[in-house]
Amino acid sequence: MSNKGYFGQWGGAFIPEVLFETFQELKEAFAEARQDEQFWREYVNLMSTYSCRPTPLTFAENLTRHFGGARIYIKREDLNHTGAHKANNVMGQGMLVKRMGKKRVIAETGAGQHGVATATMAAKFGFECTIYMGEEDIMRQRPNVFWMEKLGATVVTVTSGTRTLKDAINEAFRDWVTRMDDTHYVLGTVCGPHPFPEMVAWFQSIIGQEANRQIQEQFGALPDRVYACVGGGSNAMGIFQGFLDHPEVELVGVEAGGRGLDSGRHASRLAGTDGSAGVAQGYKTMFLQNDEGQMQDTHSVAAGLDYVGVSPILADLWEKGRVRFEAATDEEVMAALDLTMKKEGLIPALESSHAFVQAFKEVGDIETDKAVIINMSGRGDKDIFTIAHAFDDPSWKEFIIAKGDEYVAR
Amino acid sequence: MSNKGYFGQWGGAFIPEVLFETFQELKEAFAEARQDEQFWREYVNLMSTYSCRPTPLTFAENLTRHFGGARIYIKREDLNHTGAHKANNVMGQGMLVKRMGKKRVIAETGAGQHGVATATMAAKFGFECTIYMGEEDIMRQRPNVFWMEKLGATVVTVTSGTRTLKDAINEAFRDWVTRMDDTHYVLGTVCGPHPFPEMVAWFQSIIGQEANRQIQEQFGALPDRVYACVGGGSNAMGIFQGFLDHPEVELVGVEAGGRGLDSGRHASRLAGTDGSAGVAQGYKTMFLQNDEGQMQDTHSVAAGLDYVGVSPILADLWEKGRVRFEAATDEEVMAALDLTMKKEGLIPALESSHAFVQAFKEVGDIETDKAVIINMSGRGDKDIFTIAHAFDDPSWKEFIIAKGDEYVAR
Amino acid sequence: MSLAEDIKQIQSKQDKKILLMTHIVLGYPSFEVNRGVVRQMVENGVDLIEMQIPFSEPMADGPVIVKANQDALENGTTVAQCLEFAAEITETYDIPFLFMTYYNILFKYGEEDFFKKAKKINIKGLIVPDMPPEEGETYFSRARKYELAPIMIFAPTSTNARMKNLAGYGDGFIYCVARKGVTGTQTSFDDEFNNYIGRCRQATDLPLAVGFGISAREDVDYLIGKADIAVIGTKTIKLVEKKGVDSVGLFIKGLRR
Amino acid sequence: MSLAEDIKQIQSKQDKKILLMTHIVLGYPSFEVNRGVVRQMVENGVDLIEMQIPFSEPMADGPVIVKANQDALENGTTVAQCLEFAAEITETYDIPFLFMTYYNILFKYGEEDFFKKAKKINIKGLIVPDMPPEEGETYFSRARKYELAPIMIFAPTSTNARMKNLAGYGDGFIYCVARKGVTGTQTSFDDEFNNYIGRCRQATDLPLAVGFGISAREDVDYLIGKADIAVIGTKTIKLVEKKGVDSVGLFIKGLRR
Ligand SMILES: Cc1ncc(COP(=O)(O)O)c(C=O)c1O
Ligand SMILES: Cc1ncc(COP(=O)(O)O)c(C=O)c1O
Repeated sequence: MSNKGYFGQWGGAFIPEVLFETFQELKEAFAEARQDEQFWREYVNLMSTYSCRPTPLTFAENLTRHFGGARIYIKREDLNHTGAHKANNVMGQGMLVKRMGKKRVIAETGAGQHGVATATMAAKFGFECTIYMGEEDIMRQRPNVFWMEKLGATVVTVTSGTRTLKDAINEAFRDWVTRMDDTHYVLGTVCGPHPFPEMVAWFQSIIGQEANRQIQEQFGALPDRVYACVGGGSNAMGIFQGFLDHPEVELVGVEAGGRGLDSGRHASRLAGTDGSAGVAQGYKTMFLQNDEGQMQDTHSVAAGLDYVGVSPILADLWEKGRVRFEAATDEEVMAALDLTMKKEGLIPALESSHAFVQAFKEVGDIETDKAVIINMSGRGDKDIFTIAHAFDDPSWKEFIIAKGDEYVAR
Repeated sequence: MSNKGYFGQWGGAFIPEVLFETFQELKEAFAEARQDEQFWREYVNLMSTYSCRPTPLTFAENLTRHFGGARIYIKREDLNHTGAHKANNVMGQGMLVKRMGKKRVIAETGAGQHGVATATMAAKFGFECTIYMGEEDIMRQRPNVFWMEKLGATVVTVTSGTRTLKDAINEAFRDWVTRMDDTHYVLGTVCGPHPFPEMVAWFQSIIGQEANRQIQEQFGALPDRVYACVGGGSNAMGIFQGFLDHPEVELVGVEAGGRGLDSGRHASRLAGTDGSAGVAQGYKTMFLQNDEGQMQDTHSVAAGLDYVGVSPILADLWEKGRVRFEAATDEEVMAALDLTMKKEGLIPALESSHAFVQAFKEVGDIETDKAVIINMSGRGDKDIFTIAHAFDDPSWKEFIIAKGDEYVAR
Repeated sequence: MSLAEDIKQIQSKQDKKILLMTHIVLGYPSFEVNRGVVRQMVENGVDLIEMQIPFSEPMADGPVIVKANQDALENGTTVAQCLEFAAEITETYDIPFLFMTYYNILFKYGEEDFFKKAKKINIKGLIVPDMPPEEGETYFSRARKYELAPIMIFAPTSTNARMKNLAGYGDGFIYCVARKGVTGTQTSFDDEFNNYIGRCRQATDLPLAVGFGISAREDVDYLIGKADIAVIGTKTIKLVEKKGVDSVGLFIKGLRR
Repeated sequence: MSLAEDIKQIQSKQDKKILLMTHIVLGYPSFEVNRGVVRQMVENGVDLIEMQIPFSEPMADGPVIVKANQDALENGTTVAQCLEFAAEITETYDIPFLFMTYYNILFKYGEEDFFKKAKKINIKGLIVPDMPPEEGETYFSRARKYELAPIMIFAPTSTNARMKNLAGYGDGFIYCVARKGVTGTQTSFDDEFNNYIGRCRQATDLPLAVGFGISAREDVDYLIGKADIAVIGTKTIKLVEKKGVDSVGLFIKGLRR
């Protein structure tokens, strides 16, 4: 990585001048923290007393038997406090904010997980907190909005653009350029201008460090493949970093295939051929955009993967052939989720279920004395409205109708 | 504890003859498991790879500062897989079921946590699973019903009696007397006929073992007081067992005060004066019943505390003065929940919030160089419908009305 | 006269191939209806009647009786009323009456007082499905003291040894639960049942009553020679619900040739 | 003639106390309206016009311009159409026109091609708020090559050293963002602002344009003597939305005595 935050040809910091000094300060604070071994120790301590780190690595015995191939291990980021890996990044940035002496945090959120995590961190650290969330995502992830508000955060509905994650990011930047003095923008994934990709990747690397140690303890060797879903790419980068130095471990990133790669209704920037290089939201990466550089409307059943860009670090690893990219369709995702619930009693988030899809496609063809790891980035509780809807659950619908009537009646 | 499962004058096994042999078998299996050190080791291993044990002990810095008294530590059972301490008991019983060679499990559930935990365990162990749940609780805890079904369990709505937990227990027994050969009844709390109280207490003792070790590591001494909510009493017994041998640690059980101890609308069997000795649901304890022995309709905002009986072990510890009992009203519970969310970024279940209420009442009066532990038995996500309702959240209502309309329209 | 003696007398005097015991839930749908039903039963030859004192947690009962318990309580039925009604009935009719209920009813009334009272109003025995011998030290000694037959229950899951043990606590007759499960579902009388009832017979000299799922003449016929008493439970409750009090007589008459 | 020369000429020739630069979003609400608005502006004395090529992610813009960008794109506005329209306009009017847009528009068009094209259609400068010098090696060398002024942006958060550094990359004029935040909200001209504009003046010899929140004659007046160009952005867009194209002329005329 160069001084300017490039990974191969990807990354950089295409930021408005008004934020220049803010980024200088952030880069310095981050560089100092990174130098300071005490900082990382405190971070690990915080994550192990406030969240549940190390999160377990679970051997999925039934799924392994079901597919009859390599042993399937699942890294349980769902057991983090607030229910996803997002907590790692957020608590780390919270510590940095404290170091910088700022008093207010803002964040964008798609699935709502990053918003809940940020609101939680803000409560814990005593920061004021505003969360930007696209109107469409609010509809998909209403429970998370409720919790953010109860945690004391202000949730701002973003109605511009496609009303999803990218627009929430724009809106957060608009807030930041107004209040950079007391405010830190807690970006939720390994995207955005330098130093965000590097910083978020650093905090998330705790996943991979643990997973590497755990798989060796439990399985006795490194895994053959590691699967992670890729929205912005933070959970994927988190776990991949534990295995990047081991070329024999194949790393597989799974993007949102939506209605299918040829449907135009997906969010696959690297898998498939619809992505192209571009510069937006402050960094250079592969975007889903038209020929003139206008960002496209993406689609995924998983709000957290429904994003036009992707981590510049992953774009680089993709270009270099170090990470293979695949896509999982909405339909495949629902089937994998169903199987995982019934076989293992685990409820992966819709985002995470994408990683399960690809692993399920491949694992039967890998020798039984090998292992793979699936990163379960979060739990599916948050997705109840989407999942119940997708499964077309009649008694859930009845329940909601009755509740609605009850509220109308008053 | 006598051979017949008495704790002082409380306990016993008032079971129909048809279950006599089943209980013999269960007692033997349990006694063997208990003898077998390997069994406990496997249990701990399962809980640390499938759930997230040891669960953290979190220092609540902001709450401590807010009340200005003893240091508040929170035992994080909410971070268990499925979101509550119920997982401990259920996974333990699952291991026993496997040992006994049975293929089907049944359970009652009130808050739905035990039902979800049991459905999860059944998926993991490959058991068939039926969950009995009172109609009123189904209305209060609909998301949990959805997840149980998706995990492969059959959820049976119980419409007899008061349509809450006690009736679900009766219904589960009715199933059990029909299919005891292949079926184990996974009772969810430290109640019911011997050996259930002892068995559930044993599995839950993992909480107290960890908490004792953790508080000494983090605080350097034992706590002054330990607070836990008491429905059936399993989370309380779980954590109390870590400190029972230390008379200097005061143990405080917090029951559901509902609309107030004089309102007749509560579920306080030991706090207050409404409880009296009785025999029902297979065991002898303090029940909320009328003069003729008919069980009363109890009330609590927390479905998991809304139960007529209480652990015979706790009844004994109460009688002996080892555990102090208090009650928290619905109103106090909502306030404590709100404060805990905003100050610490933690969302305790409504049940758990009862323990927070009592700790908050007392902690300011304890010296600052002392510590207390609150057992956070579960997370509040499951309670979204109840909590949003209780906080009278307008945007939540709008959302539900809109969703309902959407479903009606189709 | 003790219940055992009563039964012997009925058996010998009337030369019946099998006795009939029926079941009512006190206060359901009302004591008035109970009164009519008992009359129909007695007049049509029922030999013993068990009267269930309703309890809020009837754990061993099936849906029909559960609902009857619940409705009775919702109608305001009290234990005191049940005892009063029982006193009236035992005065009126000259067959043995038993109480069926759950242990908490005795416990809260006061075990000693309950036995005393039951004895006083000429109740002959008690069926308490959640009172196993292990829990019954005072219960069984009081039953002896007040000469009220503690009816023991055999189940298909009981081992031979267990049956012997249970029989030692019992008096009057043994209630043999025909199958696993709760009251109110049909039992299939097959080899397994025959084997079971044979085991029951081996375990005790007390008369055997068979209950759970007996609802028609064929069931009663089948039990002749195997058991001493056929117990009709849920069936008459359903009958009264559907066809009213007056239908009971004909039904009872039809159960035996 | 370069933009810097243009500006000098305008300043000297017309002896204006301050120049006016206005802003339009191409394709919003339509090119037809753009055409009318530009005419009104030029005829009423506007000195420079920045034409924003719409982008789907206008990160540095406020709600009014964001919506304009979005609506323009929804109307089907393409970069190609914008370039064509710009060519027509620069042909028609004899004042300097600039492009304002985000970097991805250039990047996808091809940076070299974009500069070449812009030069060809007589565009005088480029305002690209997400192009800092650190990212602009090729951008700035191409700007020099094609003699298109890369308008540098100063912000109140820029240090003196940073301003000097930025000025070194710039040409034509410096765009001084009047305050923190995005386009479209009122700026309060106070001591802090004066101090800031003083620092800007110190940092460069290039003319200073002040933008963000300039919407009335008082604002323009206030800038006289402090800055060389007053930039009217959001205000005219709102004006056209509310009162139509013809209201622009009067408004512009009223901005300067
Ligand atoms: C559970 C979960 N997994 C994955 C993602 C995708 O983000 P990333 O690719 O940064 O891990 C999200 C985003 O919200 C998420 O909530
Ligand atoms: C989170 C939680 N806490 C507490 C309880 C009460 O049960 P117990 O007293 O057995 O811990 C329940 C019961 O469902 C529960 O879900």
